[in-house]
Amino acid sequence: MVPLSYYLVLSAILFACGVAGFLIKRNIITIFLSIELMLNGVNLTFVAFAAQLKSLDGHIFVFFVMVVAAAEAAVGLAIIIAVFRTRETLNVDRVNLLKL
Amino acid sequence: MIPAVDYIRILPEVVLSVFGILIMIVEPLLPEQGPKKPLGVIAIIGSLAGLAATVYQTGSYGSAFYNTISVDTFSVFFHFVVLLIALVVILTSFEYLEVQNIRSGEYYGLILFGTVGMMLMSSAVELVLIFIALEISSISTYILAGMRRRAAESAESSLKYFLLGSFATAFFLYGVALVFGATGTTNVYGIASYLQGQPSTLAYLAVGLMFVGLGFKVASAPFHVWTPDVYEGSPAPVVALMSTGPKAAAFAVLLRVLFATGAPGWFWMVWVSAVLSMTLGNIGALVQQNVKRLLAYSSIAHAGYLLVAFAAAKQVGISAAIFYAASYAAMNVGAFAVVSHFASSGERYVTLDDYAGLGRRSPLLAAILTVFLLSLIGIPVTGGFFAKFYVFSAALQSNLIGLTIIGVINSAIAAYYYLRVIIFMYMRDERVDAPVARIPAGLGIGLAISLIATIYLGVLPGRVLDYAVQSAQALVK
Amino acid sequence: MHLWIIPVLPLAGAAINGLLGRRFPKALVNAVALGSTGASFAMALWVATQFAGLPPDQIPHIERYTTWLSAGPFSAEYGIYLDQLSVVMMLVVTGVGFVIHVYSVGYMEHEGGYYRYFSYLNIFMFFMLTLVLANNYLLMFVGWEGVGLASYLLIGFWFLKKSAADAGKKAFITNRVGDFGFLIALFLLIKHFGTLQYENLWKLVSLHPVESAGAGLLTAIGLLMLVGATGKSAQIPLYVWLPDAMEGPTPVSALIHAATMVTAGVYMVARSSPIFNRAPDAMLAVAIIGTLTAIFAASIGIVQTDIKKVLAYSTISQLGYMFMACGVADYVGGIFHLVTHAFFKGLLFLAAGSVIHGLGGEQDMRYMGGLRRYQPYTFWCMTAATFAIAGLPPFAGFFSKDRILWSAWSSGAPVLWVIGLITAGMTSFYMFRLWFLTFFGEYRGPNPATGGHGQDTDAQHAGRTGAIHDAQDAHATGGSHGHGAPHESPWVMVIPLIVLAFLSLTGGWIGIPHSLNGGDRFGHFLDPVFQAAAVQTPAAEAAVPPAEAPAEHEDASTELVFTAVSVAVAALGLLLAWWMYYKRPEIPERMARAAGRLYTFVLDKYRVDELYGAVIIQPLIALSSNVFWKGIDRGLIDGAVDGGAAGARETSDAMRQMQSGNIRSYAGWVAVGATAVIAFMVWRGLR
Amino acid sequence: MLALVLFFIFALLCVGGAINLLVQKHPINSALSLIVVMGSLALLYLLLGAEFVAAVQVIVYAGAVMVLFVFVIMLLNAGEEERLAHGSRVATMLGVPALIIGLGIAAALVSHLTGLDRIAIGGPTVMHGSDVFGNPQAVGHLLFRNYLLPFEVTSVLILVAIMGAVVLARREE
Amino acid sequence: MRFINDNILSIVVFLPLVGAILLAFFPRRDRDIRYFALAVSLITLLASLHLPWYFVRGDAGFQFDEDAPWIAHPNIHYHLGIDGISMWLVILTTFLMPLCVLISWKSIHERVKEFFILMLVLETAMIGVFVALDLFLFYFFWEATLIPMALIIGMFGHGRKIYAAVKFFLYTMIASVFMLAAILWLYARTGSFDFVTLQSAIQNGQVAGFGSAALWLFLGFFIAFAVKVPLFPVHTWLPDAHVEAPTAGSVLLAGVLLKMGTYGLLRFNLGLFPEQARRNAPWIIALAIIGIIYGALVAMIQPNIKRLVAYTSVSHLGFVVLGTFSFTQLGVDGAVYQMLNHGVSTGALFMLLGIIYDRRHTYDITEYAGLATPMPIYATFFAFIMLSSVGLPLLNGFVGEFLVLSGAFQAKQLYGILAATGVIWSACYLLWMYQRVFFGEVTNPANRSLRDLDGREKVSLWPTAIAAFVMGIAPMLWLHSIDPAVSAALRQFSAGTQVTATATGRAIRPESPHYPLEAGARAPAEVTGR
Repeated sequence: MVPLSYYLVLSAILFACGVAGFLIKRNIITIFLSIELMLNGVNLTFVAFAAQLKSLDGHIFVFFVMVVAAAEAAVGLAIIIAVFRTRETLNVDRVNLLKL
Repeated sequence: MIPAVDYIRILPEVVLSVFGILIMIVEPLLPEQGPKKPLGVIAIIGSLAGLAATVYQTGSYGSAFYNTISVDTFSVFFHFVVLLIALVVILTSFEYLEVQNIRSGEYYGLILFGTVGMMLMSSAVELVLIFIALEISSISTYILAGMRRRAAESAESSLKYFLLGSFATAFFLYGVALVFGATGTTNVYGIASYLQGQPSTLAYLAVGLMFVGLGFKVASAPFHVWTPDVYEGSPAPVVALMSTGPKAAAFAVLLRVLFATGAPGWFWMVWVSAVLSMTLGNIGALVQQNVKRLLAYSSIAHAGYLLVAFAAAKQVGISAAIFYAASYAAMNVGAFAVVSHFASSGERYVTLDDYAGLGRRSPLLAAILTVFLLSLIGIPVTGGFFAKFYVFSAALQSNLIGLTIIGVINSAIAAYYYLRVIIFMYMRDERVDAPVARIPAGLGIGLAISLIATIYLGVLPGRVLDYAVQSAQALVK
Repeated sequence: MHLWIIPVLPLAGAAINGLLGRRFPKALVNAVALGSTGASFAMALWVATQFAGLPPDQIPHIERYTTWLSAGPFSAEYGIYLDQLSVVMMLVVTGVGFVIHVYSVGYMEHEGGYYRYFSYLNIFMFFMLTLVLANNYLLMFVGWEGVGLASYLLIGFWFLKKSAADAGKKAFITNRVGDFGFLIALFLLIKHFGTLQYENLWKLVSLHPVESAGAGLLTAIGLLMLVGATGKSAQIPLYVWLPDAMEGPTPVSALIHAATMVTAGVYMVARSSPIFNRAPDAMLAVAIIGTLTAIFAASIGIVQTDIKKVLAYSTISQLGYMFMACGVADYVGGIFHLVTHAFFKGLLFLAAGSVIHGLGGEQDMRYMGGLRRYQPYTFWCMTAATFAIAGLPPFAGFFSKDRILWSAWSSGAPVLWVIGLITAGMTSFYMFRLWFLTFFGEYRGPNPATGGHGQDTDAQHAGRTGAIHDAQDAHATGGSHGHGAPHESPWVMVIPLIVLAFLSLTGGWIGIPHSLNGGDRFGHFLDPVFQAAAVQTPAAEAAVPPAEAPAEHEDASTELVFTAVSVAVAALGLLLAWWMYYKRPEIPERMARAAGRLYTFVLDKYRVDELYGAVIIQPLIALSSNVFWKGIDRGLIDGAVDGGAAGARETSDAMRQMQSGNIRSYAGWVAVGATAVIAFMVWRGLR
Repeated sequence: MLALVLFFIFALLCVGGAINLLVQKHPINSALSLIVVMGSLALLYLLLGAEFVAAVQVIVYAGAVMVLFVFVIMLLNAGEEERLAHGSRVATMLGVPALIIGLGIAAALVSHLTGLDRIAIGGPTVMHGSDVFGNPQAVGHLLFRNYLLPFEVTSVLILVAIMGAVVLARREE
Repeated sequence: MRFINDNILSIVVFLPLVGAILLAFFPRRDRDIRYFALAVSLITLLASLHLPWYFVRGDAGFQFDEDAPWIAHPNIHYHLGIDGISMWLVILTTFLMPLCVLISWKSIHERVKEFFILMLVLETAMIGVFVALDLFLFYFFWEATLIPMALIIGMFGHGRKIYAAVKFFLYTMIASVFMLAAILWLYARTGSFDFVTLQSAIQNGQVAGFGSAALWLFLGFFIAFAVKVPLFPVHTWLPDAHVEAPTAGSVLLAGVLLKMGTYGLLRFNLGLFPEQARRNAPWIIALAIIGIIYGALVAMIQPNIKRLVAYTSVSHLGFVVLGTFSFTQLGVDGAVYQMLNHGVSTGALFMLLGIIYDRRHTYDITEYAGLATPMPIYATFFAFIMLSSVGLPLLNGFVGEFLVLSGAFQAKQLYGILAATGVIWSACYLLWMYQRVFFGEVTNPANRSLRDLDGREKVSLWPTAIAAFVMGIAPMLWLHSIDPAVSAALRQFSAGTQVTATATGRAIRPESPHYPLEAGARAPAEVTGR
């Protein structure tokens, strides 16, 4: 039997790692991965709460999150490709034409 | 089984989706090199049909699909706003697409689908649906932002918008998750019933996180940083859309999340965010040379004014916010429409220097832009004036004197940079090398609509305001 | 009696000439100008006869026409107040004014802006008449300012000449300083009596006790009025404008700066006698100012070489006499001297003008002399005037001046009398000096044969002729004067001289004192005005001797003695002048050299102008331009404003650094915001 | 007891994967470590009785989506990420606040959820077949009744996504 | 007739706007445009003359009242009305407008259409400010004057026109937002923007929390108006705006816009917050007096004629503020009258400066000398107007100054004395300037052959000259209607200063000979009292 808070803390840590990844990674794709990591953290929270509340809404939500994540992945990667085409780089720090 | 009336309650969305699909079917049938006008026409018809559907909808208020959406004056109001925005944007895009050669099919399709998302955002009362609708509108705008595929700026702005957007979405989602945990439901009114009495710490935290997500969408400080870059890089008509449509929708969501659920403890959060947005937005705009960027900063500031109305909370505050959203949409779409026309191919002419002497080269265009700018300043006989006026009077009615003072001073400072544009247009020696094409029909109609809207809201705001008041009541029923 | 016609006639003349005159031929301009003034003179005479017929209880005769302005409780109206005093003034103004108009026809014949000149002159007549006929102080103030304007315009008539323009400006502004005092006096009256109408005011003032105890409301009012008077009547300290005012055409000097306008101050004091009678301190101040001015100006007049300057200072000094008289409550004497002075000083100026005219613009006495051969009529008229001003019997000046000296003595302030006497001596000295220098000895001017000029004459001409040429519709012959021998002036100029000469001879006879077995008809005529004003309470007796005092019989013998003394003094002056400037002409130079510094100091009019310049004007300009404008306006306020704007722009620039363009940093900001929000919400939640 | 052990195993796997994602230089490694995270999450889902979700997690997420990632990484043959001087100092500094967020949330939960600590979840119930509340049948039932509209709306979302992918990724002719 | 009386104000306000809209559709034939604009302004003038014609003199209340609900909530009414004070300001506006059109006939030769459209729009806004009785409506028009004026300066000005325009705009804008805040506060507490309603509500103490906020509200309004007047420390926008503005702009700016400030002070600061007004009067009066002297001194040493005249405005408007805050019948009457005078004389002065600018394109005094020789008629007009602005009796300036000063003197002798030095200063700066510009030899060859006034210019100058004269000799034509309105405005101050306070209540009988005695009958008591 596992205390709910353990799950929540775990998901929090995952989310935090995602945020950290977004901030410190330079490769666009890796950054995108960190976002996925954040989403996973959220999902865990949903599922944990669902288990606690014995309500399936959480599961449904996770399902939709996954769908959205998939869609985002498609679009996002397309965008990354487009950027790569114009800039020939995947380093975020080089993608700063627009500033100030 | 699901009653028929439920379908009426999603009729506008359905209609728009149908037209969107229609466009995608028609596009390949058109000759490769031939004019893509028909698609635009379909899109226009689509949005008009959507308007008609919305009108039809007003007959049958109520919730549908197991309380996932609720059609009330509030949502209908935003339906109208969003649809009109879409209509004007489509009209504006007519020439633009050809000038920039952007693929019309996807463009119009995405606008229509995005609009569907926005409309759903305003009518959804189930966080799942809100989330998905949000994503629809966001993703379609991400793509639209990147549609000037030859321009590195366009791609970059698209990337920035996308990455940061999903980043913020994650926060929003986390908030939702915690709400779910705290209340056991994701239905707005369900949540409301749970949040009676002493809400748990979890609820506070959840509200905070959702505010982060939505604050990003409405570009309120400190979640505004993306705005200038994205607006600068994206195609002007798309900016017209994304600076008004998703924003209005996101504000609608924010209204629902904060007020319909009776969420706790957001006041100071909103207060600070409002002050920051107004100040940072206006200060930042003071020295901008690029008109799109300038308007981006101004839109941040306007988000701030809107949040002032939020802080005012009461009925008056909500209705003021709603009215503000409407009039802001009217004037901003108009302004960007002018910008997009003047930018011409490759968006070459977007700096203030390019606007020098516009008053001589194209008096009409300049005059129209002037009206929109004056409205953004908040000069009488324009919607912007009344909008600000209501917002601040609402704030004062709930005794937010400090916030009001900060607000009015900000609006006075803001006058400077809008005035700068006017000055360049009328008081600087003209630049001959920035030609102005004659105003095409589509753009003309689009401008006319937003111009009329702006003036109408400025002279006879009575009816719209009453409607806003009703919406506010409907929201917190 | 429709008195309003009297002032309005000249106004009409002015309007016609001013608006249409530039297209008129000279004759028509003359007709309009002279016609209007002549008519108003005639009307004045008729009114005087009518007035004589009025029963005492209908005096003063008041005509009120309509309200001029009214605010709340206060109101002022257009109205005319006719009593003996204003009748006298009216007659003097219209009469002398008319004569001088006639003279001007000749004098200005060759000048440009002919119509302009006459319309100005008429405007002056209008305002002067308003001043003397007004039935309330506000209307008087209208005239008061108006004559100031007229004199500004006329002094600056040759506006191409910088000195002339400067003089005009100086006159106007100096007068303004005086008017400031007058205004404050009016405000005090309004505040405490609520009205400026003479008849109401006198009633209210009469309720008022005499302020023998020292300063009080009336004293304040009186002193402030005195300030006004010193401005208009060129008394210390505001006399400085009058000498410069000689830049104007000579007839103007005669009319405005000798006969009429400058006496407005005297008239005002006399008119306000009810107030002054109750403010002994104020009266004392009047007397002192007058006396000091008299001797001060006379001392300057002794050394001046410009004929008009001499006359100017003598005017100041004579006005001093009038103030002295008023100061010792002998208003009749003051007015009497005003009248006679109008005659002989007007004449002096006109005569001087005719001399100048005859010499083609020469004003420096050192280049005159022996003119009695060239200008016999002028000479004889001048003679009459000189004797009159010197106070030698039986000329007009004798009676008035003598009366003033006597009342000065009997007012119980002998020092006034002493100073007055000395001044009388000086007066006769410098007047005869002028007389001898101008008409006796040899002609020292440029030799007709060579047609050459002295240095200053050149300067003089440069100014004048230049003026004449450039003034619009300039007259070709303008510059042609000054060449050729001195000549007598045309009849149109000579006749006025003769008229005035006659008046300066006989003018005094209307006021022969009882001591000389005269009837003092003038005194009797005016007394009612001041009787009414005089204070009945015993307390006041001490302060103000009744105007009758000089005429009381036991004093008659003493009075005779004093008369003799003053005549003697005058004669002394005559002799001295004869000895110095006729018998031994070289003496003055030696004396001047002996006096050295002192002489130049006096010659430079005690450097008062320079003093004012250094103490008031320069500092003021420096202050305004360096401190106020450059310092506060530009530096402080605008600096703050522009600085604020710049500051905002810099803030903006600094803030843009937030927009590094780097996605990660943006995410960073979002994260910061989120952190803040989370921290805040957790804290809220735990509370 | 067993549940607790399992939880800790997979939890550590998750965290380890996440940390690894951060520290790895090459994106491909990061991607793989993310797959590890997802896999172990799937097991945790099972532990919580969310069979359907667990399945979808493995099939859709760890499967399809991540494959897409790996594919793109290969396509663009992204190399080691290089660190630039002009990179965002702010962001690197803010890596820390990110953790603060995490700790903040954690603290909040722990402080608040003292009650929830006692609520034990998951456990042996997992193993019994069909009556588990998270089985596909139950989910499906809910999904196609109460959440019909969102489900239908996702079609629009996916349509948009497809269009986007097409319009953006297609090579300019 | 009835119909006209009920709608005359709306007609007067919106005629110019209609004209402007029509003008927008005109072909760009400058000549027609000019004539049309002239016609519109003349018609407006005629229409506005209806007001004094049918104005009921004795009645101190608002007349030609129009009140229609505009917006339900917030409860905004379209409420117009005039009293003796605002009526004349309206007339002043409509009177100056045709002259402005005439004076810019030639000097504006490009973008003529825009220019006249802006002018007409501006006219509507200005008139609106004076007739609005609903605070919202007032603010509405108030803000509406801003843009046209700024554009007129910026588009048709010269030199640092943009700096001037921006400075003008921001100064006024920033100041007026404080007024907005105050208005909103009042609305939040009373639910009404109506001036009359608010006034009575405040008087009867029905406004919750008014006591604590009163000062701030007062200041809110005051700042907005003080900048517009402009009062001493915040006057620096005026010289710049004037120097760079085109002639017509300057005329309207000095003639009307500044009056909006003083009018606001009188109507709102005194009308709504009498208590605060009295409490704050001392320092405000101090500022006014500083303005009078300071403005005059700074004007005196200006090398630029137009800047000089601009500073004289600071000085003259100081008189107005002084009179207003003396709270005495004379003072306020004078203040109102002085507004009109200043409008006429300074307006005329700016027209004259414009005329010379058209010929020589410089305002630098050193460029000019001896202009009286080539341009005698011009010089005469200039002298006349100058004298009226110096305050020569029988010309308009005197009446105003005299009333203001004596009013101030009643309030506090020191005020009167200090301010009265103004009569000296005004003589100094104007005469000095006149002498430098017009007298002496023509030194600058460029001035030798200057044209004198032509017919159009004469036509545009004569009305002002005549007005100056008539206002000087027959002020009662105006005071008859001003006086009751003022006494009504001052009724709240009846506890105030001595002589007038008792008099304000009483209906005035100007031609009654004895009542000055009544006023005076109290004199001895006071004398002993002081």
